[in-house]
Amino acid sequence: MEASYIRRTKDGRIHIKSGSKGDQVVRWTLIILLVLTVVGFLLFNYTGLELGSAIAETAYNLKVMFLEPTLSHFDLGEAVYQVGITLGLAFLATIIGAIIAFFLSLMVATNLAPAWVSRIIRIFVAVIRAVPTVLWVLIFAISAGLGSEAAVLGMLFHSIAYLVKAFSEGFEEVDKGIFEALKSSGANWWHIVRSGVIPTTLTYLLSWVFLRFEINFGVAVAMGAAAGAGGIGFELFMASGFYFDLREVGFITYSILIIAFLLEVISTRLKRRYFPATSN
Amino acid sequence: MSLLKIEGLGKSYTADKQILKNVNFEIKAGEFVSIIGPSGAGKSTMLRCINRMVEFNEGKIIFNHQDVGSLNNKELRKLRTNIGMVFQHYNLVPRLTVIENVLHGRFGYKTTLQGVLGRYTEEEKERAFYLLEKLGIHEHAYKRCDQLSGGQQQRVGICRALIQEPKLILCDEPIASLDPSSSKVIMDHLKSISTEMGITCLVNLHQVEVAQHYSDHIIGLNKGEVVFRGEGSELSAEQIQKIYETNTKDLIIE
Amino acid sequence: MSLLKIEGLGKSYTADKQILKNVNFEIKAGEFVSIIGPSGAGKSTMLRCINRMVEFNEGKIIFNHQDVGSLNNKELRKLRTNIGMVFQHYNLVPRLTVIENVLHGRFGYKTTLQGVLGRYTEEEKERAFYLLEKLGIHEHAYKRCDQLSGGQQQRVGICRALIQEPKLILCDEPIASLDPSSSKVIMDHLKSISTEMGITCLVNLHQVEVAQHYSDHIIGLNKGEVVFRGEGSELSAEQIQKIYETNTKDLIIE
Amino acid sequence: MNEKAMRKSRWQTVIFLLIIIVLTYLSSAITRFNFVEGMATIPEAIGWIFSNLMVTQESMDKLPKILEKLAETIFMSIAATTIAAVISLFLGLFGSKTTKVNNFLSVFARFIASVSRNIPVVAWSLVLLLSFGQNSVTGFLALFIGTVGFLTRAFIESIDEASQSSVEALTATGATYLQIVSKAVIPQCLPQILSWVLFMVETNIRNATLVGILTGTGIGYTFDVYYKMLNYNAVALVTLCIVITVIIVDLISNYVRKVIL
Amino acid sequence: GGNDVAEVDDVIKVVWYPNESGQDIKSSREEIGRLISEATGKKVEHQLTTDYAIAIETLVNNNADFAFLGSQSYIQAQNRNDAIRTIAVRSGESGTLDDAKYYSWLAVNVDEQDKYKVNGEFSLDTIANTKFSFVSNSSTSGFKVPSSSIIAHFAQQEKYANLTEEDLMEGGPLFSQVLFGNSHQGSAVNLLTGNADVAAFCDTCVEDYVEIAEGDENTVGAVYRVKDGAAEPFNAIAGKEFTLMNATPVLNEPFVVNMDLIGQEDFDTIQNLLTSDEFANNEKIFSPEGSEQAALFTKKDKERLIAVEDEWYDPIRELSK
Ligand SMILES: Nc1ncnc2c1ncn2[C@@H]1O[C@H](COP(=O)(O)OP(=O)(O)OP(=O)(O)O)[C@@H](O)[C@H]1O
Ligand SMILES: Nc1ncnc2c1ncn2[C@@H]1O[C@H](COP(=O)(O)OP(=O)(O)OP(=O)(O)O)[C@@H](O)[C@H]1O
Ligand SMILES: [Mg+2]
Ligand SMILES: [Mg+2]
Repeated sequence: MEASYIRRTKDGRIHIKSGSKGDQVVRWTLIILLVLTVVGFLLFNYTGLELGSAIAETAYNLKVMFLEPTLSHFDLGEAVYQVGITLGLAFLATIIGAIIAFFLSLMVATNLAPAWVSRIIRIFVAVIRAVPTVLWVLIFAISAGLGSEAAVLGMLFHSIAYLVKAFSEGFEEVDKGIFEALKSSGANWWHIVRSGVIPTTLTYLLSWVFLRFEINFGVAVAMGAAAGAGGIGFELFMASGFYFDLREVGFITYSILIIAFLLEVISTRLKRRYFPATSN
Repeated sequence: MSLLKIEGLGKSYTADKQILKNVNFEIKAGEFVSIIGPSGAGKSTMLRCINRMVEFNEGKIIFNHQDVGSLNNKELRKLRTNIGMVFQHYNLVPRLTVIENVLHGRFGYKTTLQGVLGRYTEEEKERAFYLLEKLGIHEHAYKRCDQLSGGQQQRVGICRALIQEPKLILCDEPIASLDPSSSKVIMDHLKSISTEMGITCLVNLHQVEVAQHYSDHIIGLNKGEVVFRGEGSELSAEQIQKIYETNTKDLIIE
Repeated sequence: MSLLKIEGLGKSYTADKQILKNVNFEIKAGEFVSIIGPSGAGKSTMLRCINRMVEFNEGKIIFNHQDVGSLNNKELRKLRTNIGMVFQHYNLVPRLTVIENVLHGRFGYKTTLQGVLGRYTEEEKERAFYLLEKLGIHEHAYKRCDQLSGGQQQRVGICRALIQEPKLILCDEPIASLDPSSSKVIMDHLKSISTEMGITCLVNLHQVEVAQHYSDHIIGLNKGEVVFRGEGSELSAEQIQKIYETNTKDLIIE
Repeated sequence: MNEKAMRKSRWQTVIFLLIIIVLTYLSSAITRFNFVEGMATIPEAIGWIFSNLMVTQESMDKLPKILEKLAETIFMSIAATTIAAVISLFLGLFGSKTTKVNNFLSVFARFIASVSRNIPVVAWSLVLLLSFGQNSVTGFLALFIGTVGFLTRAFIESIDEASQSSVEALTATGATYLQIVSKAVIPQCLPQILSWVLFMVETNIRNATLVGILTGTGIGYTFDVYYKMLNYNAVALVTLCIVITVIIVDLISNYVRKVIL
Repeated sequence: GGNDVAEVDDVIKVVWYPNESGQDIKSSREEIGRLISEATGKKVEHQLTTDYAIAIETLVNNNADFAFLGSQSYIQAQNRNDAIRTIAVRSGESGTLDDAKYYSWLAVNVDEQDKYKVNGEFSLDTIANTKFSFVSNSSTSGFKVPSSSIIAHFAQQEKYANLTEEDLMEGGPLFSQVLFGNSHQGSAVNLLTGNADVAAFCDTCVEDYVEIAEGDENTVGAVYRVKDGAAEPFNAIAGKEFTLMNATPVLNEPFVVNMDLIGQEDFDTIQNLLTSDEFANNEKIFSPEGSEQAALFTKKDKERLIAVEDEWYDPIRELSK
């Protein structure tokens, strides 16, 4: 007698997968990604590519960069100063972005704002995020002139968009009960934000801000240079594009790497020390 | 003198389902009243209509001579200040200290700016400590709330309601998440609030015996309708069955 | 005939603390043996030494005439195939179906490639369904494990151990996360495994009464030493006190 | 905590705020940033956008060419992400505490992740351009390297999170390493992994603009060409295409994430 | 576009192109700034950028007063804002406008030169379907000049009658692949490493790295060799040789100002300054030949700055039509 709960294929073999929608979607996503990858490789434009020599040359270039770093067009003090500028740009974009994103995300979180306001800002933010940072920088370089204002404002938009998404998700996870309790004691919206929302999400918000700072440092390398605000990216651009000085590129890369490592280490340390419960 | 009067109250969240139907009752100042009923009967909804955390559709609620339904925003905040609320899951802000959570009860008396800056007067702080001491948790005053046990958290919740200096306290299953001994502590405190401080208590409960033991009056709710109204001793097995639509035997298991 | 023989077993994770000290006991084929003892006594470590999930430092473990300590990698896999394991938190792969989780028990019999491709024979699948039916959860066979209740998940865990066709099943607190009624179901199943299928069971337990009720023998562990070895009925209040280093009265509360 | 401790924590907050303010001041000083001036130009910037960044009929003629380049970019991003994901999966397995093979590989995996993520994509693009020249492969590689770094870190976290418990259970059944990885670890992390991959596809399409500008490939190159010709109408059209693509990819990945998580 | 409120203020903002943004000529930039500041009594701020478009837009949108631009960029800027005017231009060795020019080259590798000859003469016809390297599409001598001569040449052939500048920016109808070196050096390296078959770049931009090996400078058929010990990026290809298949004279780059911001009075002051003898003899700006000190310009003979009218650039304007 065949028990009805066993599912079999046509040729009588027993299924072991549930075949749920989730499984199907996973499978199809994987298949589509693979197919597109293969198609991509077939369609690529390979003109001028000589893989063998290119790899050898890259290896040689990397060797020169990383094993013989030197400074020839500026000195160490200047390098530190330029790194400082890049850090400063990243910091300003992050901190201003975080403040603006905080207020915007109060208007985006569905438990704090009316649905229509939330939706409008969400769309707005999605569009802002999709516009390349270079274009933002260009726009502000044109209207504000060359300098740190253009760089910071250009980077600001993506920082805001990124943080609004992260912050509002954090806000939405705040326990409904807290809202209810505060409301029922006669608190108004600002009271609830101040005493309910901020304390429960602060560490979460801060850890996202740290992360964004790390990202912004990378962005500031490229954007500081384009916007005429200087920074280590300017030196990198000059070294590689104008002097073709790979050794200097190597030195600059090292200095960027060191800062990036430091930021990573500091932020994990801080998180572990002050915000042990950030894993929500 | 009735503090709270409910007349023909009706509420539905969606068009197809009426949660509360023509509810009528009155509560006198200083009374301890329990609402019992099966899950989904509308107990929580009932409570939340009283301080308009939920807007009701029909009928009238008169609290302290005020028509609750007709209040504007500002009056509503004032009303909520007069009505404390205690929750099953305490609903404290977990990362803040006990004392801060208690002081949240004062928001109704503050302007936005005072609240946002966290300005509390010394009297308010003294009062908070007094209440914490009264409920026996003053030594935890500077602990973060998430470091307390359930029973302790609930006492913080009660302090937060009391510091509002309310005329009425609404409790939505205050002991459902607690073990038996903590439950007793909490119920005793609530009872003493009504007897000693003269504050009216309206409490949703699941346990019939607890309701019978503590209440001056019991209201039995079933499918949004009041099916019983009387003293605990008047509650017969049949009536329990009417409220819960099930056998008394099956019920008392717990 | 002893299936498992432990001689002078010693284990320490760190140099400064000896977790197991000179443990000696023997288990006969088909026996149901419980290990009881306070938290941190080394019960879990004990169990994990037997199938070398944890490497022990001293002594000897003889399982089925094999010296467990001296096995190479391949023989170790074979050994583990012969020993099923059931965990407190079931340790299922949550996103996979029940039947897949059960079939994971066959990996010991497969080459790496067969396992990675998920090639199971029809007999194995039939057997899996047979076991699921025996434990009364066949109707959930195609559900994802995380959709089951704790008791149901534990039964899947037992099926996974059984499909290994083991000689011995090690259970690390199999009922510690379950409610009383599910616990009973699980313990009854484990008992019937040993009586009906003749598979030896070695079970870590927290509840003394449960151990007494189900076991042929009980081993009492304290601070890594065996302080009791005998039948459940032989376990006196003093001996319990010796094992748990605390008053029987305080203990039975639960 | 007593009252003293509470004061201390209040002090910590004050000090934290002070540090932020000092850092902000230092940053403004070193970069000569003027907040008020900067903010004051925003309206003008918006005005500029509306008077210059408009898609005109003339620029629409360039649409077929733009779409062709856009397709190249999309394929480039997907290919870079997929290949990177495969490599990162191995690095992730080596790097995770739960599934590490040995300490050397674990350190190695984390090192690779850190270096390839922290060297800015600008630097990679420039180096690769020098030897690979101006073609899709250069763009692909520049995206690929950054993606490996990011995904490895994300995968390590996902695999660490996937409960150790099922790994333990399968070890106890006598399963081999590969069996455990393929049947316990991967099924559990797959939704997380997939969600990261989709996120990365979207990010890469966005990054492809910058990488394209630097390496002269894909839509970024088209953007750069029009941009350098000061043909802002065409720039607007390119941007619009990128925006629409990113939003569509975002919607798709949101849907997939919702279904599988 | 542009600022609504363009007015003369007491700061003169100078924007420098990427080519002149290097650390090595910092002293030249500062010196020019210092002199302008002294002459006008206004503060001078320098702005450096790595982006050509941003540099032009800054000037066009009244965010910079003064710039040193390529002639093509100057025309582009002036098309967008009439207030952009030339103020001075560097003369040739003669000290006059007559030789105020440099050369845009089309170069091929010496070993392969025969491929580009028809009947022993270099012919542009042969560059169809080759890999071509430009400098960047905003470069005058590295893109604008060569592309217009190429288009003019091929326009006579039916197949390429509709060739546009844009077509030359990507591999397409004419070239099998188009590369951009992003600098003149880069374009030259593209050629010498074999990444490109034909490359466009300018004479002065690579003069530090190459020496004449055969023939007369700036004439078709002249062969140049990379100097031994040439600095990067030529270090790995020392000794390689290329030959010119085309050399077109290009007008020197102008200093330009935004009249809306600078006002006639300062314009005159600055023009007097720039064209003065002291300026031409300032070694921080014109470094004497053979000097170690790098500067914006090198002085071989009588080079100086000369006032110039906008019309002087009409030949380049013609190219843009
Ligand atoms: N916000 C809401 N929107 C729609 N329906 C709701 C909402 N809140 C509650 N309900 C419905 O109203 C009914 C009564 O809910 P209520 O929470 O008042 O019952 P209760 O008596 O408190 O039950 P319990 O004992 O489970 O807390 C339920 O059927 C519930 O599904
Ligand atoms: N991997 C490990 N590394 C170091 N110490 C460990 C490790 N696992 C367990 N221990 C220590 O070994 C001792 C015994 O642990 P074990 O888990 O065996 O006790 P147990 O009797 O199972 O306790 P419980 O009832 O809490 O499960 C404990 O002190 C524990 O801290
Ligand atoms: Mg309720
Ligand atoms: Mg244990």
